[in-house]
Amino acid sequence: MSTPIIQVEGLSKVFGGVHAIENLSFSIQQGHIHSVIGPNGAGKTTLFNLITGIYTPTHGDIKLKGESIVGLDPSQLAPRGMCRTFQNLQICMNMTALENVMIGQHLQFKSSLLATLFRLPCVVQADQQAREKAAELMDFVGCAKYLNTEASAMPYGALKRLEIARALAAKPDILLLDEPAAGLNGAETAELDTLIQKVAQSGVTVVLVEHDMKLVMNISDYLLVLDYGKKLAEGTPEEIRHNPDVIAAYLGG
Amino acid sequence: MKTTKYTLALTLTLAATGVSLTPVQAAETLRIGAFVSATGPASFLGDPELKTLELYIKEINAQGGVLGQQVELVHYDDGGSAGKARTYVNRLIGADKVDMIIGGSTTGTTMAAVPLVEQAQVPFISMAGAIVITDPVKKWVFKTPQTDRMAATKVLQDMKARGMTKIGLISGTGGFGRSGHKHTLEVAKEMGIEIVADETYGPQDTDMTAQLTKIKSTPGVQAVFNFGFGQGPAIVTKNYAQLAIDLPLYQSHGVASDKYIELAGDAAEGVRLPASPLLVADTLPETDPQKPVVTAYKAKFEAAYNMPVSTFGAYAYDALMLAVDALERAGSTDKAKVRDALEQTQNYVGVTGVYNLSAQDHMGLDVSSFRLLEVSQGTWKLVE
Amino acid sequence: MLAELLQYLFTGVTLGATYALVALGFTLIYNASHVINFAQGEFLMIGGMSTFFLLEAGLPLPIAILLSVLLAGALGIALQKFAIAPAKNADVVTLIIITIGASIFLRGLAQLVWDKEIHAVPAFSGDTPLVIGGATLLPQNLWVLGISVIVVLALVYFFTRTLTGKAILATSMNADAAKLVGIKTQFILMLAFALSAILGAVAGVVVAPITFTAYDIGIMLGLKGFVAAAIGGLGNGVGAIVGGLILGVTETLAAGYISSDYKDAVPFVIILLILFFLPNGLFGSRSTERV
Amino acid sequence: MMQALKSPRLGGLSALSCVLIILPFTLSNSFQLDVAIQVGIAAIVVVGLNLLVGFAGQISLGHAGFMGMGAYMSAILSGTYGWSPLLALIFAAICVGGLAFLIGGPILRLKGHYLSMATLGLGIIIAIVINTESWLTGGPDGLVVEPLSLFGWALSPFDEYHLLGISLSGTQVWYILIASLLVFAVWLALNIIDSPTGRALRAVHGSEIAAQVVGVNTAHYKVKVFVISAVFASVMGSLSAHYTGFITPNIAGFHHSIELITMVVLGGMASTYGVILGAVILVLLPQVLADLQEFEMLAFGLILMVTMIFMPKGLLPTLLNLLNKPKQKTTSEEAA
Repeated sequence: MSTPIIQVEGLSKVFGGVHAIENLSFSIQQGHIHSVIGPNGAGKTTLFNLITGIYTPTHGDIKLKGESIVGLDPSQLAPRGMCRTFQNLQICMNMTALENVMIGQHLQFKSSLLATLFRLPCVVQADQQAREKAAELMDFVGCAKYLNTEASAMPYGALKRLEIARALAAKPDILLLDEPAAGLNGAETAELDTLIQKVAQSGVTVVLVEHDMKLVMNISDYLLVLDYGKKLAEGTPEEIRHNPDVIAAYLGG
Repeated sequence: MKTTKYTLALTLTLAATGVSLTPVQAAETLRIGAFVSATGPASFLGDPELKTLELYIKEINAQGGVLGQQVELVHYDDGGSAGKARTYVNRLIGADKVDMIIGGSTTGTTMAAVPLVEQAQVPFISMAGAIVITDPVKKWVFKTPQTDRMAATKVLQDMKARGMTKIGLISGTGGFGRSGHKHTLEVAKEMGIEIVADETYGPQDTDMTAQLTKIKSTPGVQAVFNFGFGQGPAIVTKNYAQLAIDLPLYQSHGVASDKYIELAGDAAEGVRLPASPLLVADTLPETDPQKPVVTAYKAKFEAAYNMPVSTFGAYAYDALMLAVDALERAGSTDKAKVRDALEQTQNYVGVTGVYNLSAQDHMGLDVSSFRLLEVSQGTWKLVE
Repeated sequence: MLAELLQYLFTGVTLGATYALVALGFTLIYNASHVINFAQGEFLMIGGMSTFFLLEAGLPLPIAILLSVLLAGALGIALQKFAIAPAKNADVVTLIIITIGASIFLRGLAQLVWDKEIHAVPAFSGDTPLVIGGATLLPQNLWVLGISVIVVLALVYFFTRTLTGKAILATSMNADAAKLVGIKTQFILMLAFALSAILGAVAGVVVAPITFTAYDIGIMLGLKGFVAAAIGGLGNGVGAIVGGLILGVTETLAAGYISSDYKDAVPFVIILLILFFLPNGLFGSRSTERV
Repeated sequence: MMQALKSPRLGGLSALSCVLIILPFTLSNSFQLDVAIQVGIAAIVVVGLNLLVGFAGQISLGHAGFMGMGAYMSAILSGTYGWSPLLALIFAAICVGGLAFLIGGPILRLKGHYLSMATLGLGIIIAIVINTESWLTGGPDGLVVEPLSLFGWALSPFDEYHLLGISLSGTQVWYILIASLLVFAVWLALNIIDSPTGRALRAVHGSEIAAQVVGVNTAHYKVKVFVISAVFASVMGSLSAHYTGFITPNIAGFHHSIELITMVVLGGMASTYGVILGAVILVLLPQVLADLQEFEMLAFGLILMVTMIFMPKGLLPTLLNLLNKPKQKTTSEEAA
């Protein structure tokens, strides 16, 4: 087994005396679809926020590809190959859909301020390429028909996929999806299911926080179950399904 | 599509404003332009100035106008901003085509206008204090108030006469106070008076006890001189009484109005200041040549506006009357002739003083035009 | 030496109490609607000017004050109803510009209805200074302090003991939830503006004998009140009071010990330093971003 | 080609140029030309300010401070110390940019009202320094400024110039200069907006956290745009000082800052042509309202309030929306 892409050791986060995450250790293997499940308030989103640098851990260490990333802010993690989406949509409503995806390509631009100010040919060219690439990505996630629509005019389900396109534009090695199916109907969820698998097949490690058990059990390679900030169980879908602790927690034990 | 829309929107706006900015030229009237600080931090100056101009233009017209023409007053409020003043002067010259300009309540607004009137060659009478306005002499620029330096001189002379050589100075940070501050320091040096404490307050400050406490605790202070206008000096006076500072307090001509006594109340008792004879109109000796002018202005202004006269309104009165006098002596509205007539004004009795202008002096007053007044029993008394 | 310091403190605390009252007005409105009301200073002006002119008209002081405070309250309600409520989905800056427009409008109205003169409202109980430890204090300074304390206590009582007060707090924390439990949020917002205007007018009346009053005194006092509220942390009542006192005292100490030229800059340097280290002011809630 | 004309870059710029070329022929006197120049100066400042406020969503209530610094540094260096005005202008812009860079880091970490408070404080401190150090700045009485000159060729509004056989007044030359600069500034602003940098800035406004997780160093971009807008203000402050020939601390004051931000919001945040419209209106309005005399303040306040209440997105975006609405309907019908 190679080094895990994410390794979490003894992680804790305290908010005003309350342990949102307590002494949590686990690892995520490259190429997996790895899901984090647990009841509401189990600390799933907090865990995401810790991994992606939005919160700083109270204790413990997080390693990305073997290197500690504790203390780095989110914008420093994207260059290291990590990207995410949000449970509450974080779409730039002041821009078009395409521009939102182009934001994701930010790291691939290397133009000086002077070139930008005077719009030198290299800027125009790079921009044109970015536009085409972003359009491809929108097609990939199934948002092709919204190409030049203002983000504020798009339906909720499409925005969810737009976030994924934006994250993919950053060419991540690992993608964290925070409840991508929340608020979607059955058909949309099925599309999402396919999309996530397509993403995983393209070689991107996917980490998923999700409530939709059907979706999770269907596509995950591995699961981590949280309860009150602690690890309740982990394993393959099959193992989790038969884990007595999990059954107890979920069936109100 | 978008192109036409932008063009349309922009042209429409511009066209609309272009129309409203084109003046309606009345035929056969003499146009006097004015820009004053009727609002803003210097409205203490500009408000009575504008009121005076409006009042007397009405009277002049009722009496048949000047040179057989009715006089039209075109006036703008610059709010104390030099930038706005500059634009309005441009408007007076370029759009309103006035024959003469009166204005500039403050030194800043006046100085912003100077290059424009010099270029356009329009006679201009300022109502602001600083020396720089008329020294060096600028061909088309005149002014009616005494300089701040004269006020400082008048006060320091009196201090010296009373044997005071170490004084505390407190001044406002507005244009008036800053200019007064500068000249007081210069004059004091020349006269051998030492400024041992030097404090300032902002134009909107509401309490000066801190500054006054500092002056009070400075050893050797024999008197305090406050240079400022607006509500500041009245607050200084009240704080002075509150702190029970037992030294003579002098104010500048910036508070030369009954309003000051009204605001400061009993605390003003014993305060001295240099001012035009306007405030003691009733008690002036009958022999004083200014008495009839001063009493007439005071009576007319107070009757029309139901508020006490101030020295500043008088600057506007003098400016207007000097202008009318020059126009009549020039016998035409020819700008060069009016300017020459203005420069040749001799023995003109105004409210502020008796004006004697010349090619070297575009203000025409000396220190003696200031009277030294003292507040006594709630009213002004001449100190002789 | 000590007398000097004491004098600076007396002055600073009086000044600070004034700023604190204005800052409390900011806080009330900010809490209820997340609007920074740049017209807050105008309520002080209206309190002072209206009292002066009602006195001129021959009314006794208490009645003049009462009417002025009511007038300000009505204007506060009008401001909310006609200017803030119709624009409730607007940007932060847009709302700032609307309140600036309102403040210019009220100033324009005041100079038209009343005048552009400076006026002195007589002190409530004479001008004879009291001497304490070598420093002096006017009876009116005590009025300012006393009324500030009463106002603060009344506000504390109102917010912790009355249903309406608690409703305002609930609305400020979560307007939607408040609506669900049956609180009439529009009424609550109007109430907050009215209270804030009344607060401003009370401050305006009580300081008028010291500072005088004129149609344009609101600009500077409003600005200082905003600074005080920001020092303390927007939306925090204790913060507003502490912020006001810090502002008043540093201004006076700066005038006394550093330079009266730069005394107005000192509070701004202080607020920049505070915000560099505490981006939400001294008592502002350190909210963690919800994503 | 038609497509290109519709873009804000080519279409907008050519429309703007057309208006700027036609405008002087419709103006009947030097005063109107002077007002046009002032509109131009203000417009360029707010085009820069709009990058910060409209696009990046960071409020600044202290921008007049930067303009004042530029104006005074130019005036003092060229007047008192005999520098060439152009050199002084560039040096001032570098200093103002440097200050914005140093102060931008800590200030721009603040959000919303705290940011407006901090920028307001910064502006006021600059204004107080200018007002107080009168030995250098002339204090509230103001400072006379030398005319703009380049290689010994002075550009005074009061002189006559002969260019290619055409005789022009100094004011007309100034108009040409400012109008060209306006077109140039708009071009620069559009270039920034329509680039990765511009998208990063707009993303800071739209969702700062989303921008961060895809690798946008938002702090860096906020400082960058703060510096750019400060430099715009500084350069125009310098030019305005040379043009008017006289400056007072008002140029750096709180009221001027408010005026600038009002132009941005009134005209339409995040709309480059909108803020120009805002500048046009705010410079012209006092001139139009001057005839109302004592009602001027009342009317100004009322206009400001009513416009913002009914057009919270600003004038131009609201107008364009109205014009576009019928069109959108047809496209959606077509789609359906």
